[in-house]
Amino acid sequence: MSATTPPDSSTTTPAAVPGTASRRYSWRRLPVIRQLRQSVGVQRGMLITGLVIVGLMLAAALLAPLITPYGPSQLRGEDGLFGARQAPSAEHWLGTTAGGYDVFTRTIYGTQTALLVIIVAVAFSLFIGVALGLISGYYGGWVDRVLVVVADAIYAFPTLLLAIVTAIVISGGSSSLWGGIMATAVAITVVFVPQYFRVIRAETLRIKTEAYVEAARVIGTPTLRIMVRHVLRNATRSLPLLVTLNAAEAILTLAALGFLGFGIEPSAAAEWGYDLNRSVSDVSSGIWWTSLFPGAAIVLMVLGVTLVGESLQDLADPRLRTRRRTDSQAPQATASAPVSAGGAAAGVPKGTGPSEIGPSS
Amino acid sequence: MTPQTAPAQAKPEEARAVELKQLSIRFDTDGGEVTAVNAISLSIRPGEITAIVGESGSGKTVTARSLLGLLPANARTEGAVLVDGTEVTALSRSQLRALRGKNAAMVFQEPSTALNPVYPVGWQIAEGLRAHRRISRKAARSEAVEILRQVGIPEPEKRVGYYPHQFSGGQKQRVVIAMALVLRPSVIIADEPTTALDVTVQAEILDLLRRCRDEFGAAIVLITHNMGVVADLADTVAVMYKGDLVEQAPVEKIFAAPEHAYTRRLLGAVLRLGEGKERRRRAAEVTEAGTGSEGAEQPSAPELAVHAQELRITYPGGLGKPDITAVDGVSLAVPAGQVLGLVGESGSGKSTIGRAVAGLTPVAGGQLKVLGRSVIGARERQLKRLRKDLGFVFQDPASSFNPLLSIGQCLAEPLIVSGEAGSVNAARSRVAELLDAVQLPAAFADRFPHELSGGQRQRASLARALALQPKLVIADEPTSALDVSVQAAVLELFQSLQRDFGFAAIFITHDLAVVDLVSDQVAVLRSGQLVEHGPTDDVLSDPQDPYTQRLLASVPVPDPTEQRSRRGESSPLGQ
Amino acid sequence: MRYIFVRFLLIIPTVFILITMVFVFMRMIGDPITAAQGGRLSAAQLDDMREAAGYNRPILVQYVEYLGQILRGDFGTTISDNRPVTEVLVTYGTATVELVFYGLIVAFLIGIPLGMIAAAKRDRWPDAGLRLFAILAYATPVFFLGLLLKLVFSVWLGILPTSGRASSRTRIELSRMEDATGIYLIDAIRAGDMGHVADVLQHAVLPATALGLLTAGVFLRLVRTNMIGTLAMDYIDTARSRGVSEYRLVRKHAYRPALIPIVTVIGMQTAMLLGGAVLTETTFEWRGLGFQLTHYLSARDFIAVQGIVALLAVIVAVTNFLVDIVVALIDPRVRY
Amino acid sequence: MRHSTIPRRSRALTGTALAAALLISACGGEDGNGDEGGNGGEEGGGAGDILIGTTDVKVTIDPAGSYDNASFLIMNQVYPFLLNSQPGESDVEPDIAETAEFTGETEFTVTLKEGLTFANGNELTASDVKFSFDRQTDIMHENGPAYLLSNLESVETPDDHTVVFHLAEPDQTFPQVLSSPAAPIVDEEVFPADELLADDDIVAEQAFAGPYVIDDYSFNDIVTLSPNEAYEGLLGAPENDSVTIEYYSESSNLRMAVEQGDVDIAYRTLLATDVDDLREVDGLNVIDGPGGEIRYMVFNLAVMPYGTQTEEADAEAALAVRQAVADILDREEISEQAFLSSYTPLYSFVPEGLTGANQALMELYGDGSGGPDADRAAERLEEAGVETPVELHIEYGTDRYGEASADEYAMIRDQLNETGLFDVTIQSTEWTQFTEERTQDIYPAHQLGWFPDYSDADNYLSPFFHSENFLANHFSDEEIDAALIDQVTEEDPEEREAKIEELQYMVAEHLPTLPMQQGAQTAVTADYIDGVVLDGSFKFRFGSITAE
Repeated sequence: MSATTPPDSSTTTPAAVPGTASRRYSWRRLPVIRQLRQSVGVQRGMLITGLVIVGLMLAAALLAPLITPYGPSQLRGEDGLFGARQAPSAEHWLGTTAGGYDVFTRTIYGTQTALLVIIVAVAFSLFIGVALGLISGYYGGWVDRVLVVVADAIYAFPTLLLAIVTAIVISGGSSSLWGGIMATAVAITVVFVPQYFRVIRAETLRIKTEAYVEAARVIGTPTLRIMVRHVLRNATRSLPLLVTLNAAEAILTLAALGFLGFGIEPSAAAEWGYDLNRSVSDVSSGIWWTSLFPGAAIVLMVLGVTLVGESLQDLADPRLRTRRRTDSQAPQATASAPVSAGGAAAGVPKGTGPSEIGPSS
Repeated sequence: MTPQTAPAQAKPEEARAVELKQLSIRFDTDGGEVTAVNAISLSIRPGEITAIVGESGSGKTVTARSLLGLLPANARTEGAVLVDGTEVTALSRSQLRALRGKNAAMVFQEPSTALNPVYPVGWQIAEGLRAHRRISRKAARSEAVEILRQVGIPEPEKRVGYYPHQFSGGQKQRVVIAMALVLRPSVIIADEPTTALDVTVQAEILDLLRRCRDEFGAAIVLITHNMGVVADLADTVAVMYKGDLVEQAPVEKIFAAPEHAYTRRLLGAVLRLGEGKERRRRAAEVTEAGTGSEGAEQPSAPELAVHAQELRITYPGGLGKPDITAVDGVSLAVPAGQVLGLVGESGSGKSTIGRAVAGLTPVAGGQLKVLGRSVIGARERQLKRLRKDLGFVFQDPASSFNPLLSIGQCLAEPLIVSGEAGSVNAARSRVAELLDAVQLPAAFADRFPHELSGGQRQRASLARALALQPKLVIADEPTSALDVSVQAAVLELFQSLQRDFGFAAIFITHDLAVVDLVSDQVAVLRSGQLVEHGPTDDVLSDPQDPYTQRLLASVPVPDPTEQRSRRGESSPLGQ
Repeated sequence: MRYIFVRFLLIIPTVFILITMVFVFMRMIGDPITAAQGGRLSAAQLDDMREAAGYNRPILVQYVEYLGQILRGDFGTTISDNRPVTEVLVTYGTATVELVFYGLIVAFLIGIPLGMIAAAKRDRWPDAGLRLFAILAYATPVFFLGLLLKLVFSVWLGILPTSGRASSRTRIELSRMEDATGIYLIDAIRAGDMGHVADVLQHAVLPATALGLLTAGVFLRLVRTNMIGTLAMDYIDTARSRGVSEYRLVRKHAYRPALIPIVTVIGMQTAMLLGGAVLTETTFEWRGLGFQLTHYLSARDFIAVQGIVALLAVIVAVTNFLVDIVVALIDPRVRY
Repeated sequence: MRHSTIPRRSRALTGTALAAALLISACGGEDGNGDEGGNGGEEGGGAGDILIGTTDVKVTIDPAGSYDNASFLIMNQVYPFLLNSQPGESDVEPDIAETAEFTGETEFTVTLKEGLTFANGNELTASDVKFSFDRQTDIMHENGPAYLLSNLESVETPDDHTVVFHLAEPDQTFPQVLSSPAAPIVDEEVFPADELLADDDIVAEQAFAGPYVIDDYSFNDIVTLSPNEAYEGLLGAPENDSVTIEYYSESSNLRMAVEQGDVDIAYRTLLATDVDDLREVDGLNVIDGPGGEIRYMVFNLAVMPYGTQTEEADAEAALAVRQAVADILDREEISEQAFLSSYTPLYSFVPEGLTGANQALMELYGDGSGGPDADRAAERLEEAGVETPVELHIEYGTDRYGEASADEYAMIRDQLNETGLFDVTIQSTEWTQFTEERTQDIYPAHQLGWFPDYSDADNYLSPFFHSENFLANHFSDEEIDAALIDQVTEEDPEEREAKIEELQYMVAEHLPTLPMQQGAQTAVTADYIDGVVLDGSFKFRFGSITAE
């Protein structure tokens, strides 16, 4: 009714008055699935492509021992050494590397390393970034000011340098699997915490002034309860995008560290960046298979994760969301369609512009 | 510049500025097709102001936008839309562009977003000119200056180069109107042009719109939900309800003899100043009859629920800037069991006082006692006891509930926090009682906030405020975001609850009619200072302060005849 | 003016924090003596040398000493190759600035027009294609992209040089120039030899593309999102209702407000470009700060690393400062 | 053994052209795209301007502040030495000295040639010589080579042309030290006595008295040299007009540069793959020379299996484990796969090409001809009562000894584990951390490499196997200590050679370290380039290079 009300207020439309019972815990409300059902056209295509790529990568990581003929650090088959820089053949589908490993095996096993790094890195950054952002945004004061300045300073730090230094500090320069993963993860955490911090802090600042938080304060709700139950749970809407960005950045940083020689030792695990580093000199000799596949794997993985993230962001932002074209459902059926908390109920976002106004006035 | 257009009367009777024939508009949405406008027909004569009224979702804005072909891509139109005799729906892009601005112009609701922030207003006015006429920059600029002068912008020569943020809200709306007027369109579509403005500013803008018709001869399509505005300005009224046009008639006829049931209901829900006195008298009789209602008997209840003396509240300024004083030296008192109406325009500090009483905003100076305790400098722990006895109802029903919690969980929250209930399940029966008290079905406990309508949510909000049976309720504009008919029902509920529970209340609002209805006492605020404070009847019927007088005069009365005569009395709008 | 001043002062804590962080980090990961001689000296000999160099003293003492030096304007001499840090910064800083500048040009030339096209063709196939391109630009590591570019343009087609900032002949002549700026393009133009200019530009193409594409992807997405957002604003509708043409709506009304967020992220992008420059410089033999940094880092050259990071921090902080000023110029609301 | 054609002992002065002809391996023949780069040989008349590309990183050209190949490469061209070696030789003879000889057990006397000057016109006298050596020991720079002079007690200058070095202990390697990185002669009127001089100042002051002077100097980017008219030493006047050195960071870029004719010579360090490819390229020649670099594995006698600090300390068993490793490893296989033969198997502690080198390990371990013998290892372990598989952790460093280290150690692990006698784990650590930890008894076994300070077999023995060795691997043996001192003080060259050979057999019995591979020097040149000589002195002298 008035432009001063935020977009979530659009539910005064009759269509939003529900006709069916609660569907709170339905699987359809799960994050990605909800968006998948919401999406249409190009956006749906992007989301599905992303999900398929990520799914394939997951499968590759989990089933690596079944898919690959060799182990990731295996140099020798039944007929002795594989040999280095062997062209693709029946025994070695994608050839062998400069170190005499099987390219196919290492490319597939590389997904395991990448996923481990993603999981650890995202877990760390998410936890620390969210906690700091919440505290900083909610309490304000000098803690907030100091954290903001520090976060900005870290932001100004060349990320890769930060990653290298952190990697050396964390793992003591050693290149074991877990040393490498922790080093990369912590490095990524240091780089990404400021971003989570910013987003969560901004959201907290916004939510802090929302009436329902004030309502909670008026009845004397303990601060921790407010922060967790009211602020945090509502501040998470930009997290899916950040998480996917974080994941993509984790893969790229792992690869960059490996490329610069601060990565994981080849007999400890398969790591694309390291393999790519070792293959740089092969390219000019016309040996393309040692660089192409690990490089393509990095690109594909980042592509998949980013596609998912971008689509989720698009779907969360009503300005960017494409509406579904004609549909056979009757108008009243809208009530049973999942309704996002973002308030695009019945596809009638509030009038922020001509392309968004619906049957409300 | 003298108006070139011939007076409206000179046109033949058949001339129509706007003609809608069996217009239907549907939207393709995520959830399927939604019909926004259902086969309406409407005609508007040149030089006439036609108001389209209706509640949220009635389709009035969509109808107005269709006149300019400004519908989103997912809209599908059937029927005919004729503007100045031109069929709009059949126009090509370039033809549509030629029509926009020249034949019909639009004035939007929110002046602050309708102007591009990065260009000077003169540039934006000239742009419209240059889009339709071959005209030199210099000539366009001088025309811009002229039109700004005509809409009452002081020093237009200088201010033509100002950016939008350098104007006040009312001035911005004048600029927007100037932009619409500069091309001398035959139709001006004004979509809620005064909703975002204060009452006193609203009066000025309405006057300007009237001059648009009188001096420029434009037909005006006015979209509004405010019956006072309608009575003040409109010549003809069209009432829309859920996409249908239910009634169209001259304004006097609508107010005097509404035909359609919905129109009657709409008018019946409109509050009028002065009605409160009567209701209050009746209510008082009821209370006396039923002596000894719960609230009055509380032996420990202090005499004054709220007592503020020389209250001063400041907000920290930006980096290196002085603090902003929001409330300055306000003294007021709310006796137990009574309702204080806190009135003022935006920025007057009324909400700040409410928040300070609830302990949400720190107090910078003076004294503030709530239910006998001083809240100044009190720690959260000390405030906690007090909070059990406080209820707060927020303005925006959409945001006052955590969207991720069900209504039941939200209502149980105060019970759990105060220790009265251990869990949401344990609080179930109490929640049901509360819902019942605000006339909502108990099944609503399982719904989520977004599944409720605005009015239902505000009822739930009341229920939450009352969960711990407070002695004091602060209601911050609880009805200003609601439709008229819903507003009336919620206010009625508030009054009956107040009678039943006997709590004291601070009722914050900008609407004098609402104050008149609900409060025993009134405090009028202006720029953080108390202007007038006294019993409602005295203040409203015999205002002492000139500001209160002007405030009262600015409120349009929802009665065309009376409003017309009032307008004659009050001084014509000078600057 | 006051705003500018206060904003300017904010640079100091940022740089200070970074210097401190680097100081502490560097002391945690070994010293330059071990790095240089660890492979051939005994532990006792190393200890003696560390003692002599003062690396055995408490870290706080060393830190205070270092801060004192900086305050006196003395950034020290690199440990591993005995060069004044200021000289290192000037020599390699100019190279990095030149590369980042080329990268930004590529990013602007590619990112902004494509972003506008994507926004205009929203949700149709050009949009989908452009968005995919943007994501690919982001998903491809600079070193992999560099590898592919080199493979195609240098090895296969042989039309562009593989590496370096210029051919040796050009470099020798430019280094002979008096008061050379160190920015090759400027020097080459001043030398007035079109052959040199062409040579310098040829060498810049691949590194600039490799570095710029990443940022172009970011710009593309940002422009697209912001244009779509801005096109949905009320004032666009207001202008449309005045009969302003769609082209003009995009060019005049949406473009400038949509540009503000982009200008804002340039600060962050600069930081990112400087980070990306490490990899680009290594891949393309571009002797800049990033390239030197990895070298000094493995030599544990405290002094050099601290100096370079401080400079990078200053560059980023100053860029952010300038960005704020530019935003204030574009956006009248921010002006004071 | 590509470098076996090098004459072991110096003979009479042979023409540089001849030596070069001997060293250049079969050339690619046909005229390729030699003039494409336009960098060499286009000026008629002179021998042209030579462009050399390298990936080595230079530290500083102040002799007191650097001790690395790249810096020494420049110093060799621009500073004079008292003693030096001819191209194609590894033994030293007087350079700017008239005579140089031991005049007592611990006294070495040098007389300078008459009328020596620096390029800036300053005279070069005995005082400059004394200044140069005193300066090294005074500055004792952390990156410098000063500790090579630890046996030098004092320098005396009886007159302007005579310098007398007083040593603390008798040392027959001292003449070699005088041609090492610690020994360039600098101008006392230019260099400060107690601190380093910035490179740009050295260039500006033209404080050079070697065969070349530096014309243009852009740090680690480009250095241009031109012949020094004032030089009158052993090496003679350069045969080319100028030499420009261009620095690359990626060997793949250097490879492309030489392939596309951007540089005339690529020297240090091309990857084995690249060298392998370039051998096939028309218009390019690959020149191989002996390398002084060795790769070896160090056993920490305290923490290795059965080491003195382990719970089941047993010297016999520990030795058996070391010997079993020596039996099993197949150096040839590693050389071929991991290094594409750019490193060759090393069967002793002193690399081939140096006086006194032998192949002690080949006889003692494996199948007797260099191949592996797992059965012999199994026997050895069983005899010593060692339980198999033996768990062994081997650490290697990243970067310092090349990327192929990873492949080398992956193969070592593979070869050892393949026999079933060992359960080897490997891990790499960033160089600085690695080198800090290697002396802290953390690694049971670890990788190391060695670049010689000068071309003398002792440089591969005393630093490693004396009780106070730099390895800190707890190896100590009185007999070996005595033998080490014995050979270094032996004045008769034949006798000394025999003692060195004997010493290698003694150490090979104990195996505190295990020699693995020996490096080679490689340069790739355009086929119009002549006179590139890579020899056992490990010095690359530019003066003999010509372009047609």
